[in-house]
This record gives sequence, structure tokens and C-alpha cells, in this order.
Amino acid sequence: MADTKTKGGTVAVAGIVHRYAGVLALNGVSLDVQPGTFTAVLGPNGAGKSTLAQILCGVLRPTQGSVTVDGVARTRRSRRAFVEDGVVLVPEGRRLFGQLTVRENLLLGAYGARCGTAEMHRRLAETLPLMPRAVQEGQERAAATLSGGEQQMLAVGRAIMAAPRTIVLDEPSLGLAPILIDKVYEVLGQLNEAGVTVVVIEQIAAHAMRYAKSLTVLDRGSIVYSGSATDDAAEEALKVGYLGHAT
Amino acid sequence: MQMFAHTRRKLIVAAMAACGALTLGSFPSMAQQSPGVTDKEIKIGAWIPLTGPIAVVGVPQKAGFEAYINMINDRGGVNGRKINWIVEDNAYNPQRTATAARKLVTRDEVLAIVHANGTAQSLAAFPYLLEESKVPFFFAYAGLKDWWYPARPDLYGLFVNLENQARLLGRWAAKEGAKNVMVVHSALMQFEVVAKEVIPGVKSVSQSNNVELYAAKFDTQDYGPIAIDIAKKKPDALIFILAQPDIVRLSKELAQQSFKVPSYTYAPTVANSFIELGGPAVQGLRSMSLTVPPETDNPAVKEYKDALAKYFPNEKPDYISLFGFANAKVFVEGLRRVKGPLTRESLKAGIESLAPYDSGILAPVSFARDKHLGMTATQRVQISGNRWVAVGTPVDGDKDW
Amino acid sequence: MSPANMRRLGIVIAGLALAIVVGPYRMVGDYVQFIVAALSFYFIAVLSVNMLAGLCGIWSLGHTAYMAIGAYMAANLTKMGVPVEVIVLASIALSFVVGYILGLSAGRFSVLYFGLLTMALALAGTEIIGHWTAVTGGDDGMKVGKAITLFWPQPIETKNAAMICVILATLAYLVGEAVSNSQLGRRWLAVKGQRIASMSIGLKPHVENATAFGMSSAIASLAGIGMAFSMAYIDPVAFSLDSGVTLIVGTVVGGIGSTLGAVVGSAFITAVPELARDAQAVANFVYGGAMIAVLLFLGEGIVPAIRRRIRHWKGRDRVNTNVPRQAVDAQAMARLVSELMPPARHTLSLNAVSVQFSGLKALDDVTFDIAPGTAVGLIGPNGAGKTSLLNVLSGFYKPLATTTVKLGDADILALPPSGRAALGMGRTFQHAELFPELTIRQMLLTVAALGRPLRRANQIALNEPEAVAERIIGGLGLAPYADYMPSELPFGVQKVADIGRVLAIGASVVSMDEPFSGLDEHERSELRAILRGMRSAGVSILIIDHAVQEVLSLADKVVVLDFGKMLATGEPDSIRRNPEVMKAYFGSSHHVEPSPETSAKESANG
Amino acid sequence: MGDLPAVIVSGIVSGSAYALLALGIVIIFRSTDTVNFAIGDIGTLAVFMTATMIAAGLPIWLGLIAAIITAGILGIITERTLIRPLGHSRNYVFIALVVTIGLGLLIHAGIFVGWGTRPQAFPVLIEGTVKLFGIALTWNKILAAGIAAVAMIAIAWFFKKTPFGIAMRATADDPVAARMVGIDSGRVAAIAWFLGCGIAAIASFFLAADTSLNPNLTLSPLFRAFAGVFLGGLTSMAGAVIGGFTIGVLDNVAGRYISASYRDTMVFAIIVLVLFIRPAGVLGAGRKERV
Repeated sequence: MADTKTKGGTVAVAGIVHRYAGVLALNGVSLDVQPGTFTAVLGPNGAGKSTLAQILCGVLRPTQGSVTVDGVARTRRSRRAFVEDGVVLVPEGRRLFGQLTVRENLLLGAYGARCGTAEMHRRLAETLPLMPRAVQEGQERAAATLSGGEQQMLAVGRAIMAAPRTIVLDEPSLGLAPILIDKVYEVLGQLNEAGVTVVVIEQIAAHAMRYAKSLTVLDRGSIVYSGSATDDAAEEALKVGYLGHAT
Repeated sequence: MQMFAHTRRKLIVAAMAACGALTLGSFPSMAQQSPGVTDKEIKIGAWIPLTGPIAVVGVPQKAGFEAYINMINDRGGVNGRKINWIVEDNAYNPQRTATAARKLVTRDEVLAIVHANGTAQSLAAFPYLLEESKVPFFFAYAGLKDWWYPARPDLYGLFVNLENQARLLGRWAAKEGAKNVMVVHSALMQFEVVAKEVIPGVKSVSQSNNVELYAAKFDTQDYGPIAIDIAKKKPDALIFILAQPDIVRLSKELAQQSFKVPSYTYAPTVANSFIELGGPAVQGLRSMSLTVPPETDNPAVKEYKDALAKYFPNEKPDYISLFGFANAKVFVEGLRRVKGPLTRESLKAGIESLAPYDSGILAPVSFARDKHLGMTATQRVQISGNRWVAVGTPVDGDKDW
Repeated sequence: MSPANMRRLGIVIAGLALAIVVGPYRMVGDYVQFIVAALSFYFIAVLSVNMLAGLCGIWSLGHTAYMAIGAYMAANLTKMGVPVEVIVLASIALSFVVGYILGLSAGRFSVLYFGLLTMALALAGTEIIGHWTAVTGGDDGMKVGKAITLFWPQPIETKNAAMICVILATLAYLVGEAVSNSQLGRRWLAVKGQRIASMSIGLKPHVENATAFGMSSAIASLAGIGMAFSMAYIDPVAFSLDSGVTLIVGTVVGGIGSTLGAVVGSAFITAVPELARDAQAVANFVYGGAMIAVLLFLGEGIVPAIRRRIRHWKGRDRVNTNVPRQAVDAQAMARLVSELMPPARHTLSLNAVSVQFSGLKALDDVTFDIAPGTAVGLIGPNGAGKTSLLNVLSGFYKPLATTTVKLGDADILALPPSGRAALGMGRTFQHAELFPELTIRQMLLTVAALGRPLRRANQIALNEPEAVAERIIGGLGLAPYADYMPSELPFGVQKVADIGRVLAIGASVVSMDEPFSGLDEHERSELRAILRGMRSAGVSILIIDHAVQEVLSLADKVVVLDFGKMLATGEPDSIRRNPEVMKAYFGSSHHVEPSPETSAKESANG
Repeated sequence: MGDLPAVIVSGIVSGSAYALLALGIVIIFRSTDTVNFAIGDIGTLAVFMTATMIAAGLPIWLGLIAAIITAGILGIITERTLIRPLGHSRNYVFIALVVTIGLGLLIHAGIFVGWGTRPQAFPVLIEGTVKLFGIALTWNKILAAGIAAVAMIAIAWFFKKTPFGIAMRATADDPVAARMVGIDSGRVAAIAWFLGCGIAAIASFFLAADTSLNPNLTLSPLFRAFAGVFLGGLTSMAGAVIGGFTIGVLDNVAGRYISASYRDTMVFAIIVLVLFIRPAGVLGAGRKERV
């Protein structure tokens, strides 16, 4: 396995079209995530963000278009292959294993990435310090008993256990109080500084915009802006995407 | 939708046409003397449980009867006619038996039902078979007292009725000194009726004797608690009115509780395969046999062994198949004695002319116009080692011995 | 005569003819009589299971219990000299009541659990039969006397009971056909397909399920009567789990939701054991094998699979894309609405709406009004509480006690979800949630029939369900799609049809859940026209959508939710300029410590 | 009532077969949403196959291991060929149940053709009996209960401690999330069917040694196992085990003190009551059924 601390992965999609039961969710989306970057994908609900997140990570196979990981075509590979390539998803709604313990949830992140027992425990020791206190001290608690913010952190922790080179987060701020959202983003910032490529998919722009270096705005299945997160054009694109053209 | 209506009509027409074809098929295709009889063949039928818990009895029963029929057919049949014995699997289910009866009578058009199995099962077929269709029924492997007293026009038996067997068992137990007798029976009516007849048997020796009836669900798998219960009650003797597999299971549980008293059961249990399944737990079990032991050295039993080896090499010689063989032998003898054209009436007359007839396997059988149960005597037997051995001389269920 | 009536007449004639053939004139042999009898009573039994599975999605492994009711009633009542006709009525009544009561609980359980429950009941039932010797003859069974009938001087011989079976089967066939092609069957399909949407049009799923279960049970009891008379002997084995499984085999093989499927299925389960009499294991091989093969390869059973192939082959499952949907403009829509419903008369007022989930407030003190004939937009980021609010309005969430929701003087919260349609409240769904097994026309017919009382109360002239459905199909330009299943239609059309459903029920206060999501630009512009038309015809509309720009351009008033609280309310323009709203959507760097990058950005902007 | 302890012990011993079957049912249901009605038949078929090997000279204890492995492989084959191809349609859960009923019919027919319906004597691992609370229990039954206990502990350990076991529980908890994390759902399903059917074979093996080997070996134990499953809740492994033992005890107590002919009535009455009053099972708390 590549050394995760120094090398961020890349993942790119091109010409993605995706339909659910005939409904067009993505229409010709191309996105190239550069290694080591912190990218935010923003857009209102129904823009196709979650679909894009799942395609980036191999959870969904696109109706049309291609997915490449580190420059290698991966469109038809299984989700497991993506995990092995170091592309890890923190799904919308966290999707922790609520009946399993905190520790088991963390271990599973490493298990999914095919690592041996010794390595698993080594990673656990590395990951725990990044976690909030409740997670560190409540390793035998059922994950479902954690608070929302702790659960989100645990979900991030589970992803870190997979030693990601690219981590994709689908609405990590959903349902969290602002202070907790900051905590999550802090950890993401640390990861990014350590070289991991981070892609955050958000509806609420606030926090993502503070960390992201590049921004993609998605609206109704198409990319309406792609570029630096700090341009005026970015802000304008966001407003148009959410509120429509100012009249 | 319109189109489907059309399709549907077509289907209905097709179905009716098919029914019509079946109807034509069911008319006699050539002149016959009587249902089931042609110049070349005599069709008779039976229902036997070949699946389910009683298949243990049904399979060898069928093998024995069929071995004799095959032997006769290979020798040219009876008066040039081969016998075609059609067996339906009734799975020991009364309703399937009612269906089988219809199928045998109306589709196969058998001359008679011969050597079918099951009391309640056969009762289920009676309304159709005896009342509506008047098809004679010979030698059921079953039977209650009221089947024979008084004799019914189309019903003939060789099986010592179960109530008489029960009464004999009661008497036997009491004569061997039991004061408190427990009768364990399946909670089915046909078993219960039989179990009750143990009481007069026990009381016929001494009025002060006690009899307790103990019902257990038919085909109980786990006799553990029942065995514990029985062991606590400590009866002097146990009489099992149960199916073979149930007796094996109960005996094993009783042996496990080290509860050992003289135990008795009735004829359907007597089989070597039973000893094999029951193992040490059934040692000493007393019962009554309708036949001589299959180990007997006489020409009739030798004929049986040869036929069985030839036609059913997988069946080891055993009491049940031997009884089936003997039944076939008695039936064929009756068939041989038919005078004039073979009809249901002449066949009944042929059977009634057997008075007496010695098959070499059963006690001598004898029928008459008003005596349709051809055999009432049984031989008491007991398990000793890996076989059943005779105890005393044959006794008659109709009398106190 | 209509094709449907022609078909019914055909069935009656065929049934009578068959009854005569197998009747007392000895036209066929006993065996054929018996096979026809078995085919008939198996058909009735399979039909009862099939109907329930097909129309309601309820699988019963225990319908043999109702057969037992019929059979033992026949056996016992015949002994007392009761004629067949009375026995039939009595066992229909008893089975209906027992089935209705059990059916009431069907909605509490999943398909699997209810299937297992019916199985357990059948097992318990067999035990009861086994022990209730006085009535059932116990495990040994009992003899059934000859059937006595009012139309024949002598009792009917056992073999001629085939006639009774055929007549009962014909009746069952007619009932089965009638139910599946009537309002009743369509209602059941609606409940089966979309429980929540069915409540939004005023259906009570548990009552519909109970009625269906009761009817199905009553039909199953007819099979028991036929069986009893043609067997002349009944015992518990006939009503055991094995028999229940056999009925499931018949249902699965023939195909669910199809009367003809029941014919094929019952023919299968009658024929296999008959043909396999000489090879005892064959029947089980064929049963098991056919069951698995059909489920693996045909899924829905023989008859529906063939139908689907035919439909596909004739191209009936594909919409002709050459006929574009005729666009609907706002005026035409307003005319359509005003023909179908009166303008809204009452204000819908939501007062202090609060909802709590395990200590967390999903909605906190939300208060606003929807004045008659206005459109109110409800927006807010994900997780703001929009869906919770809709669920309170539809009756699926119970808000805290301080909450009041009133339409005029009527207390909405006191009503069950299904009771709100009667007040003229309706809703549309984000994913359209059309009834998957009804064509657009069938759906509109069903809903239009349910909307009758409301239109009558409002003195709307156009009230015949057929006429209402036609008017909506025409008015919404749905004509090219009316005879297709929802899954065969483009999503935009499905959404328009969903609006058609609200019109058909006669709602004048309509909540719309994400009407714009999943639509393309063309469809959006049409939807705008439809919404404008509805509003100008006086319908009160609550639009809940993420497509903020659409809501802002359509609504008279906008309510913004964030974290369950009302963040802002007012006219669209004021909302557009409201900094609080901006913050909710884009965040604001003023209140949280900025990260280095953001500071850079701010200074660049500043 | 002096023999109540004895009756309870005997109930626990007979309950071990129900508990094993119940555990197998729950393991398979949790991982693949399939209520496997053929589980007993698969176990029985495996024991029939090994009986042939034992008759040919295989040591009995190896026969037990062979039966477990055979049943496990039959389970995997079933999952691959009959269950997985069903996909996940709307009525998947019920359709899968009906498929296993069909499979049960097929296996029955197969055993009938291969071995006939006559019960065969089946050897026991250890002869003899032992006295406990004044009643005698055969070593066979004690051993059955012991092996059942060992198997259950091993399975508990497997699910609690091994990464793969944790992954299987995770899949039961949220199959979609498990796939997202990278867990191989196909392997999870295969192992679940292997384990489920394998432990069913243990039950079949000892039931056969107890009485005789016959095609209906697991028919009535399976219903008792289901009663146990309903008591414990369809998704709880511990619940299934406790439920199975409880049914064994209740059945014995009812058979001893109430009526030997009303035992099944009692068992079915319990199932109906539990399903009606507490569909999640008396012991089954937490998660509702996955549908």
C-alpha cells in the first residue's frame, strides 16, 4: 500500500451521464480532482451531488462516462477495488453500523481496505487521537449511542482507517451544529495537510468554502462553475446556482 | 383486454374439449366380463402408505404382496390372466385415501381393492367405495370389530381385528401378574378405540386390576418428558398402542430412564426391522404375530423367501412382507376357486369357499357367507436377541384362553 | 353489451355447461367428475390466495384455515339437514368476519411477518381441528353427508358434487374478475403500491386490507365446501401447512394478480399429483422445481409473464415518442381547475408547529398561514425541517401538544391521514409516487370516484368518475399516456399525473413536495404554468422545494426554515435580500473564525 | 412437581437442537434476508450423505465434521444458484422464503429417490447414559448439547472477535454501508449460508443418532426452532439460542405436566401470541425487521 502520508491520490470523471429509472441525475459532468487538493462540490438539493460522490467512489456505476483513479480507468471496477486504490467515501447520513461498537466501526474501515490484523491495530492507534473524547473513551459503546457530531467524526475516523489517498465526504455537515461542523473540517484540514486529497460535497456552502481551494458548483445535473474557490466568479456562481439569476 | 377475453374463451373451449376426450377414454374400450377383468388381465388396487411415518410398514407390506403376484404372473397368471395390482401411496392420510379409491375405481376400474392399509384411511374411502360403488374390499391391513360383526356385504378381512388384539394383550399382561397396567396410545381415534379394549382384557383376569390410558400425540418426536412421567407412575406393565416409530422412540427414552417392566404391543409392530431400529431398548417386548416367523423352515416360507429375493432383493425377509405374501396367496387361492365368469360376485363366492384353507404361513383361514373375517388366531411372540420368538401356542382373539 | 359483460356471460355459460356435463346425467366418468371437482375447488382456493397477493401484496400461507371453516361447516350443517345454499352463505359470513379481523392487523406487519403469522395460525388451526373432536372428528377426520339443495329433490351424490364445485368456481371466477376490474380492486392496488399516497386520497389502508382479507377468506371457504362434498370425507391433513404451501405453489406458478393465473396454477397443482401417481417422488420434484424455476426465470408467474411478453411484442409498453405531449398553459389549467373544484375558502393556519424526535427538535414553533388562493413557498437547506412539516400536515408525524393546525375552523390534527382528503386537502410527492400497478387512467378513475362526495358537497356539476378522469387527461395533455403504467412513462409525465391525482380528489389546499425536482427545463416551465393556473383558479398551494429560484418566482409568500426554526418569512423579494437567508445557504464568515484562505478571500473582496 | 429440575434439564437437552436450528435460521436471515425453510432439509440431506460414508467405514466423529462441511457447501450452492439470482425485487423477502420452501420439496424428493423413506439406524458417538437430578440422559444427548454449546460459543466468538465476523454483523446492520466500506457482500452471504446450514447439520446429526435417520428428521424440530426464533426475534442470534432452549423446556414441561397430546398446540399458540403481541420477539430489542 502506498504511503498515505506523502502521496495524495487523484480521481477524475469525464462525460458522466447518470439516470435513475429514466430520470437524469447527472448530465455530462467532468471533474478532475488534483492530488493533494481540497475540493468542494456545492449545489442545491437535487443537483446530483450525491450521485457524483457515489460515482467518484465506485459505489454507483455511471450510465455513461468514465472514471479514472490515479490515471487508470476504473469505470467498471467494484467498490472494493476503489477502496483498495485508496478512494474512500464518507457517505451521506454517515451510515455507521449503529449496533456495532465504536471500535468495531473503526476496525471495519481498515478491514474493507484489506489490511491484516496487526496493521489494523496500528492504524487504530494512529486514528484514535484524531477522534473526540467520547469516541476515544467509549470504544465499546454502540455507535448509535454517540451524538450526531461524534458519529460524524467516527464516520471520518472509519474512513481514515482505510488509509485513504482520496477521501470523499457527502454532506458531512448535515444535521450538525456549526461548532461541530468546524471540528469535522479541522480534521479534514489536517488530513489534507498530510497530503490526502479531500473532496467535500455540501449543500451548505459556509464551512466548505473556508477550507476548499477549488470549487465546483453543480446545478440540475450539470457543472455551472469549476475553478478556484476564492474568485468572485465562484460566489456569483453559487448565488445563481441557489437563488436563480437576480432579477 | 378484449384480446384476453378471446384467449380465455378459447381456453375454456379447449378445457371442455379435453374433458370430452377424457370422457371417451373412460368408456370401456372393449367388451369385458366385469370391471377390471379382460381375457389377459385382472386389475385390482390398494392404497398403502409408501411415504410418511407409516411407510416403515407400508413398503414391506407392498413388497410381500407384490412378490407373490409377480411369482404367479411369471407362472402364467390365474386362468391365463395376469394380475395387475395397482398401489396408490396414501401417505397414511384419510383424504388422500378417499381420492385414491376414486382413482382406482373410476380411472383404473379395478375389480376389487385388495390388501389396502389403514383403519381411519379405509374408513374414509368406505362411503364412496362400499356404499356408492359397491366395490369389494378384501383383506385390509387394518380393521375394527364393527367391520366384521355383523359381516358387511363387500368387506373381507384376514387381519385379526385390533380390538381383539388389544383385549388379548390386556389379558396376557394380567395373566403375567400385572395389577396396574398403563396403555400408551396415539391420540388418534383409531388408536384410542383400540386402546380402550385393553381394559376388559385386564379386568377379565381380575376385576381389581387397574388400567390407565395415556395419550400421546401421533408421531411424537421427543418422548423424553413422557418417559419421565411414566417412570414416576411406575405401572407393572406397559401396553403400546402406537405406530412402530413411536414405540422405538418411547422405548429408547424408557430404557434411558432405566424403567423396565413387561411391555406389550400389537401385531403391526412385529418386524425384524423394528428390532434393528429399537436395539437393546426393545429387548423382551411382547407382541403377537399374524404369521409364522420368517425363519420357519417350511415350503410356503421358502417360496416366500425365494420370491422376495427374486423380486425385491433389497427387502430382507420379515414379518410384514411375509404377511403381505400370505394375503396375496389367500386371495389368489380364492380367485382360483371362482366358478364361471369372473365377476365381483363370483370372486366373493370364491373367497367364501375357502373354509378352511391352510397357507402354511397364517393360521388356517376360513370364510363363510356370514363370516367375513377369515382369521382370528394370533401367535404370541417376544423379542429375544435379534429375533422374535414364539411364546406358547396360537390364541384366538374371540375367546378367553 | 360491453366486452366485460360479454366476457362475464361467457364465463357463466361455460360454467353452467361444465356443471351440467359433470352433473347427475352421467355424461362423464366418475374420475373425470372428480378431477373437475378438484380442479374447481383448487381454483377457488388458489384464486383466494392469488387475489390477496396480487391486489394487496398480502401473502397468506394459512388460507387453508378458511377452507377448513367451509369444509367443517358443510360436514356439520349437512348432518342437520341444512341445504348447500345456506351453508355457502353461512361460511361466507363466518370466514369474512374472521378474515376481516385478522386482516385489520395486516398493515402492522411486513409481508414476511404476516406470511409467517398466517402460517403459525394455520398450524394452530390444525391443532384446534385435531383436538375439537366434537365438531371436526379430530385427527381422524369426519364423514361428510350428501349435499342437500333447494333446487333438487334428492340429495346430491358425492360424485355429482363436482357440479357444486363448478358452480362455486364460476361464482368465484366472476367475483375475482369483478373485483380486479372494479373500483375495489383498484383501491387495493393503490394501497398495495403506495400506502402513503393512498392515504393522501382518503383511503384507509387497514380497512382496505381487512376487507380484502375478509373477501379472500370467504372465497377460500367456498373451496372448503366444494372439497368437503366432493371428497365425502375431510380430515385435518387437508388443511395442513403442506396444503397451504400447495396453494402458494399454485399462486406463484400461475402468476399473481390474475384470475387466469389462478386457473393455470390450480390446473398445475391438480394435474401434477394425478400425472405423477405412479412415481411418488415426481410430484415433489415437479412442485419444487416449477416453483423455483418460475420464481427465478419468470418472477411474476406464467400468465403475467406471457401477458407482459405480448404487451412488449405489440409495443404497448413503450410510449410513442412521436406524439409530443401537448403543453398546458395557465389559462387552460385555470379553466380545468375551476371545473373540478371550488376555490379554497378557508385559511390553512399553522400555529406553533413543533416536532421532537428523541429529544431533538426537528421543528420548533413554526407559525404561518396560507390564505385562500395564495401560494406559499417553504425553503431551507437540507435538514431544515421541511419534510417534517409536510409530514405533520399529512398526518404522519404527531407534533407536540402545543401545535395547532386548522383549515378554517376544522382541526386538522384531530384527523387521521386518510381523513384530510375529505376536507379538500391534497398533496403531491417528490417522486410522484403514482400507483405502480394502475395506469394513469385507472388511477384517475379510482381517485375521481373517491373525490365524489367532496365534489357533490361543493355542488360541482362534473362528478361522474369517468367524466372527471377524461377531463383531467384532456386538460393536462395526458391522453397519449393514459393507458400506460407509471414505470413506462417519463418522469415529467409522472409528476404531471401526480398533480392530476390531486385534481381528481378535488383538493383545494395542496401541499407540493419538491414539485420541480427531477424535471428538465421544458418540464419546469410547464409546471410553472400549471401552478400559476391552479393558483389563479383559487387553489391554496404550499410549495416545498429546494429549487429556491423557482419558489421565489412563483410564491406570494416565502417561509424560510433553518434547523427547525423559522428564519424568515415574507415576500420573495425581501427573502432574496435577507442576509439571514444568505447566511443559512452560504454561511457567513462574520460569526466564525475564518480560516486563512477565507481571510485572504475576504480581503481580496473587501 | 418433584421432578421439575429433571424435566427442565431434559428440556434444555432437547432444546439444543432447536437452538442450533434457530441460530442457523437467524444467521442466514441477518445476512441475506432469507428465511430459510429448507435449512433442516439441507442438514438432513448432508447427514444422509455422510451416513453412506459412515457405512463405508468413515469414523463417526469424522462423519459429523463431514456432515457439517457438506451442509455448508450445500448452503453456499443454494445461496449462489437460487437466492442471489433473485436480485432484490420488491417482494424479495417473501419470494426467497417461497424459493426455500420449493428447495425443501426438492430435497425431500431427492432423499426419497436416493434412500427411500424407511428410517435407518444411525450410530451414536458415545453409548451409555448418565444420571442427573434423578433422571437418566444419554451421552449422545449430553454430547449433542455440549457440541451445540461449543458451536454456539465458537460462533459468538467468530462474530464478536474476528474481523470477518464483525464485517458480517456490519452487513446485517447496513448492507449498503458495508458495501461502501468495501466489504465483499458475496463472501459474507456465502459464509453465512455455510455456517447456518453447517450448524443445522449438527442438529440433524444428533437427532438422527437419537432416534433414526429419516427424511422427516427435522420437520417438527424446525417448527420448534421457528417458535424459538420468533420468541427471540428474527434478527437476534442470542435471542434465537435462548428462544430455542426456552421452547425445549416449555415443550417438555407442557408434555410432562399438562398433556402429552397438546404439546404442539402449546408451541404454535406461543408462536401466534408472540407474533401478534410482540412481532420483534420477546427478547429481540432494537432493530426492526429489515424489509
